[in-house]
Amino acid sequence: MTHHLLSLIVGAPAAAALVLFSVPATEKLFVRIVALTGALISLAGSIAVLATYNLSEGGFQLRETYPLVPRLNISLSLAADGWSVALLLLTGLIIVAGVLASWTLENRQKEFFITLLILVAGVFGVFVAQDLFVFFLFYEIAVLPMYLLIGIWGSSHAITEGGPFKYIWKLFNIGDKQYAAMKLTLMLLVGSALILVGILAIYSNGGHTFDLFALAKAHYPHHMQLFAFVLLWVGFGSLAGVFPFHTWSPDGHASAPTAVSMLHAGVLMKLGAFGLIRVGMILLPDGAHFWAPFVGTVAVINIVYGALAAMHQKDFKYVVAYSSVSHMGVVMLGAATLNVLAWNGAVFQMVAHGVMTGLLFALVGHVYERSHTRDTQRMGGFATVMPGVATFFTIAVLSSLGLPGTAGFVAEFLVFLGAWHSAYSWWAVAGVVGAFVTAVYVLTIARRVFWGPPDPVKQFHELRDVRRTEWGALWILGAAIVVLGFWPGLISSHIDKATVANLQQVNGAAAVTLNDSGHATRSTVGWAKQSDAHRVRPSMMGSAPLHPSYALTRPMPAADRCRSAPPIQRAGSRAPDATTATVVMR
Amino acid sequence: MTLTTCLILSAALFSVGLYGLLTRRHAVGILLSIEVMANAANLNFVAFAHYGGASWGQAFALFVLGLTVAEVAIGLALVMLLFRSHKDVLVDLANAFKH
Amino acid sequence: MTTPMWALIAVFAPLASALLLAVLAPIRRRGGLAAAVSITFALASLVGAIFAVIGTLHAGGSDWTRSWLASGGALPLSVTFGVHVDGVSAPMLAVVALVATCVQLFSTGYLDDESSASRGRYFAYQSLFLFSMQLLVAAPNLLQLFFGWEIVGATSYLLIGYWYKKPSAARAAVKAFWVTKFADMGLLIGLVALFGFTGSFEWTAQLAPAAATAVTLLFVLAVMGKSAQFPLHVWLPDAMEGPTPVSALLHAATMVAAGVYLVVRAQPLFAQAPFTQHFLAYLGAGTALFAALLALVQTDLKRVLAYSTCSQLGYMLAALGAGSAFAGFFHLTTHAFFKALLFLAAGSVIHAVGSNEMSKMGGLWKKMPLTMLVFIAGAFSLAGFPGFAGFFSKDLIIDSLSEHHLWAPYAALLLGAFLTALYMGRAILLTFFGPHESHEAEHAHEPGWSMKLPLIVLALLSVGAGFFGGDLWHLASLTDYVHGVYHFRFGAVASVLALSGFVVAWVAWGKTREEPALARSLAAFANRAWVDRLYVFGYRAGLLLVSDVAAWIDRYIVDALVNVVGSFFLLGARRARRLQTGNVQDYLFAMSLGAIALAVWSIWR
Amino acid sequence: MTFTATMIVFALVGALAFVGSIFTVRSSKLVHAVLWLGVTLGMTAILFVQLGAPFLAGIQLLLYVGGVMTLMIFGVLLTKRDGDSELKTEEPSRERGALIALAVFAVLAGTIWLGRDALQRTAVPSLGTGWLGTSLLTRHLVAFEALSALLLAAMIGAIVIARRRDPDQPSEPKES
Repeated sequence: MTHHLLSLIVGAPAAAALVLFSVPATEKLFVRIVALTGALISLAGSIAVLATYNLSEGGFQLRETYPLVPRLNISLSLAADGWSVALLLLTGLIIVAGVLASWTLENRQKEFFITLLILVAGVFGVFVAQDLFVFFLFYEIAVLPMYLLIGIWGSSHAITEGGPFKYIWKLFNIGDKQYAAMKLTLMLLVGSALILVGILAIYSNGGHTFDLFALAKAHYPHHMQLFAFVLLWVGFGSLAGVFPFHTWSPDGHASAPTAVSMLHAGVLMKLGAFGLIRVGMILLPDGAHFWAPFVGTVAVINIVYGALAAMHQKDFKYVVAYSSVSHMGVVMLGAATLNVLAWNGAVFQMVAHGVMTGLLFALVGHVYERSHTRDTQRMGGFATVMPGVATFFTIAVLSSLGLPGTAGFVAEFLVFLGAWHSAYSWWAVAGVVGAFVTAVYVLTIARRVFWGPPDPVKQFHELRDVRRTEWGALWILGAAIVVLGFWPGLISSHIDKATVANLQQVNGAAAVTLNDSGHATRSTVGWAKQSDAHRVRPSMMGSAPLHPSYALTRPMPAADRCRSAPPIQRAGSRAPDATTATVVMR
Repeated sequence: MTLTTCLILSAALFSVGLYGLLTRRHAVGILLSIEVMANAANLNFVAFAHYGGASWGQAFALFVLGLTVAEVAIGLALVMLLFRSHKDVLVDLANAFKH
Repeated sequence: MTTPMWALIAVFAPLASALLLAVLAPIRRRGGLAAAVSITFALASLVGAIFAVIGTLHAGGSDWTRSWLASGGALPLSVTFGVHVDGVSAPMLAVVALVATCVQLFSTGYLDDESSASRGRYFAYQSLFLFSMQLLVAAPNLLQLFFGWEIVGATSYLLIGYWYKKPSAARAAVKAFWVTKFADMGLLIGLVALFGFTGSFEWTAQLAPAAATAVTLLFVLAVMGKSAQFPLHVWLPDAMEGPTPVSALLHAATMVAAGVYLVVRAQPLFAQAPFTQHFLAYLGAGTALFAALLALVQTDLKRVLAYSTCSQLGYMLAALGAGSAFAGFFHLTTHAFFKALLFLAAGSVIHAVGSNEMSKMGGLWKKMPLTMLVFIAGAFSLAGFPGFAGFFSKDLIIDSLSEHHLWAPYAALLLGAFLTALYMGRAILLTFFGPHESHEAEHAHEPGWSMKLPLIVLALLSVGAGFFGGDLWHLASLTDYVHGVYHFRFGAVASVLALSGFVVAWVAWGKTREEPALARSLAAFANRAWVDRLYVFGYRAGLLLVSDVAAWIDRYIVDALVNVVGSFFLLGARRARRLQTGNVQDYLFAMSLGAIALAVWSIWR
Repeated sequence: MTFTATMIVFALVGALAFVGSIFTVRSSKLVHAVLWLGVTLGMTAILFVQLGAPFLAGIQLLLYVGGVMTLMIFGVLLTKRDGDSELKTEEPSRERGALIALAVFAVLAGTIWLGRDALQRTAVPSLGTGWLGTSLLTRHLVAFEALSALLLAAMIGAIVIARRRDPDQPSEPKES
């Protein structure tokens, strides 16, 4: 059974979709049960992967290979490493919760589930694909159904702007579901086109194979890497919501139906970040190093700017949508930092944000469904009528502002720790400020909608709390947030295993030398080199050298935290010729 | 009578058929033009079979004949349909794609 | 059972209760049952803590840690969680558990008007709070401390907003979270920097002087937020919107003291940063004086106590700034008892009168003699009346400042001691003496036993805890930063000042309830509003404006680019559409042209 | 270069075929055009005989001249409109058609001219009708069967398409 575990995970939703084709739409309960079964099989498979993955061995496991187009060296090759384990689990959780959350959907439920399940099969596929071509294929399968899902089942009741800009909103139909669906699809497809070019560049320079393992071993010309990395950054970045290619995201998420928002913000945006790391950074280390300062800075912009933009929103769904933009910035910041901690944090944030934003969208969708408005200024005191929703919203909000004890904290903290170790320590500070801004707006929105006196109009006094299956969705996601917050080791050791291996790939490929004073310098050109050579930290902060970064191949003194061990004394361990300034390593 | 002359003749027939295809307004006229073109192609097959030793040429010509017949059957049926809906068979009436 | 095991019970028993109440709705919805569960587990925590203290006395400090988060590679990270039991954490665990148990017991009476479902919610929050506070106290490293630190902040948010239907309560909850979260940025960045410099989260880490100063100053920012020091004290008075037992537990006795506890805990780090210590001394003394002045002019009984809390936390921090960790810690424990007592007594009064305003009280001594007695005991302790608990600890603080020749803070604290007595005297007189000022005050009566019992327990401790200073010293000296011997000197100056404070209060408010002119002008000047307004201005003109600009840019510049590109293609397509005539022969024409071109290209290329 | 009888026949027949095709595409009356097509097809049949494919020539005459032409005439007659009252459409441009046709011819002829050396071949003796029949049922069996399926499908399709709609059923909305 374990030999086909991954194809089971990928295949179950697709098979369920196939079964649904032949089920009459009038058999509503049966349709739902089939969809739920498909989702549950995937979730169970994901949990089985978590359980069977051999942590001490690491690397890619559960490998399956079926030749697809032998003449082009394309094969359907699946395998899972630590990252896949975590992300499969995330996707499993979200799809089950998503099916439960759309249990009572009225409009063409069968077709909805079919599209949703096909989409999710694509998502699962991306996370385990070991063949670049198949990777891209799954990627497209995951992206394309969005058009239908938003265009058919979406909602067009955005709170539009008044005043002088009303005209612009009307002109472009902003807030309309067709507009949102079209914008999302077009922007993502343009991104896909760029990715395709990047992938072809990799294919033709990497020995005409699509096998990721072989491609990782290949050596790519420096300038090709710089060029292709930009393509991949823009392409995958569009899906990851990177500024300034994020504008599809608020509109799309706001217009999408509940389950789709959950899945899209929760999982699909991660495909972008995951793709950028797995294809962009691991295959093109030179490009990654060269552009890292730029990518990281843009990510910081994402964090702060997304949070600020979210603060302004009056539309409930837009608030959550912009918060996704902000949180994906954390992922991208972690990715750009290119060290173990930050990458761990980035992947952890993918999971944490996925669960959290899934929960948020489920709740927002529920509130919208019941109250028929998205205008937060008309809401108030919903905690009285829907205490369950209010409670879970508070949990999600606390995770969103990075409260310890929730998954969000572990992720953000790891990213900040890693970012401090980069050449750009201010990234960490800016990230923390972004987290504070998040705290400001999420608490405002929680107070405006849920707490405070019940609305005076008495319009919302008849609203109902969540019921039956919807509880399932909330509990799954809420529990995941808290469990991962208190017990990050559940997946963090898996993530770490993969991160260390992958990072070795990235940093091993770029030449690293140790100079006389024991500090690493990198012999890459461009920004990276400049930053290494010239970015010098004034002695004010640390005449004690920094904690060695990943770039140092020298083994680190084991920072074993057992209490009997003496504290690490760094002040005395300085290299004799180190000046008062410390070269900051990236 | 050489292969070249056969081919030239065939090319001429083909071009004439093409001309008809582009200028006829009547649907049946278009079908006729197509027949001319198919016929030209057949001539090529047979000529090559005769000179080039492409022994399958005649078999192929036979298939083309069969195809043409099928095409005429379908084409005429379509013409009837067109006539029934438009009371005329000018092909530029059938431009529903434009709208 | 080893000492760490007892400490683990102290930490995790409340978690069990919180989980039970959170997950099992039937228990939670039955308010009385929820209270019973919560109090039982709080008692378990207390028992665990007491055994941990005993164990520490006998066998010294010990640890129990497990790996919590680890990552490998070239940047090793290894975070542990667990308990670190020593002379500071063990007594603190006991104090927290004791006060929490008292407060929870008190709450059962105080909240008997509430619906049982919402009482269940209350006790779930209380259990969660106790867990996180104990987690903070028992933390073996700064990261776990931060962990608990933030969760207590969140539970504080939940508990302040307990009566969320009151708009003021909902707003106060958010405000408290914002201010403390703003301050916590300091702790977070400090931790990140600490890890950057040392690769660990130990408070025993050795840093270069500049780095130590930077990191500790960042910590101080967080302390200012959590312990409500000027200018981040603004949230604490508003936090009084929560139920009074909450104020007693979180906003007086335990949570706000977490800032002080952090400094005590991280004493090895702070000792490396003299500048930070000086700053702390001046900050603490300044806040002590400033808040005491504000307490003097409040009309709301709880706000008097709230500002008094700010002031007393200032005392503790001043002591820590002077380098006397024990003085601060000692005052922390005694303060926990008497301030919880004062709040609970105030809660009993408020419960009876139905209002926080002292102008609605008066003459309650006849109706509520026990409450009056315990309130006076707490007030005397707070003012440092000789023999009461606060007297010992406060004297130690004032002494420590003079020892280190910090004369300006010293003077401020002496003046503060006088003011403390003054405002507490005022509060006692206005509340319990004079004529009844309202109908409710006339018909007030003593509360039931569930509320009386905690009052009595805490009153006994407020009176007597000072005599155990030597024992606490003995415990605390098990850590590596409390040195020397405990010597008690009778602080004559402070005692005289405290006594004169009460005398002046008697003179000023003994006969009349009118405010003296001086107090009125002070009130006009020092009304807290101006600091608040500054923050509101910063929020509106700073953050909100920037956010509006960001959203505007996003919609009308970044997004507009997308729309313009889209429109360009749309309009272009509208033109290109004319090529599609719908006429088959036109398409054929184009096809033929293409075929010819292809043929020509393939032949003559 | 000597003019043999074969060459003369070829020239005559070829010229007739060409003329026939011209009239097929140009004659204004469709019935005439059909008849001219018959001439072209018949002449091609003669060429087939000359090129050693008598069987094909027979088929050509039977199938085309016999079957297809009849069909065509039916088509023309059945779709005869009630006078050319509504000429609401434009006449396709003759010049455009001629241009394209000439261009195509130029390309084809040019190609043939360029490859004339390779085309210098002598005739090979015909393999005979028997061989053709054998190969149809052996080597080209799949294609042969496919063709028969195609013919069947075309027949059914033609019937379905041209079938008169049931008068009860509302005809699909005629929209432009």
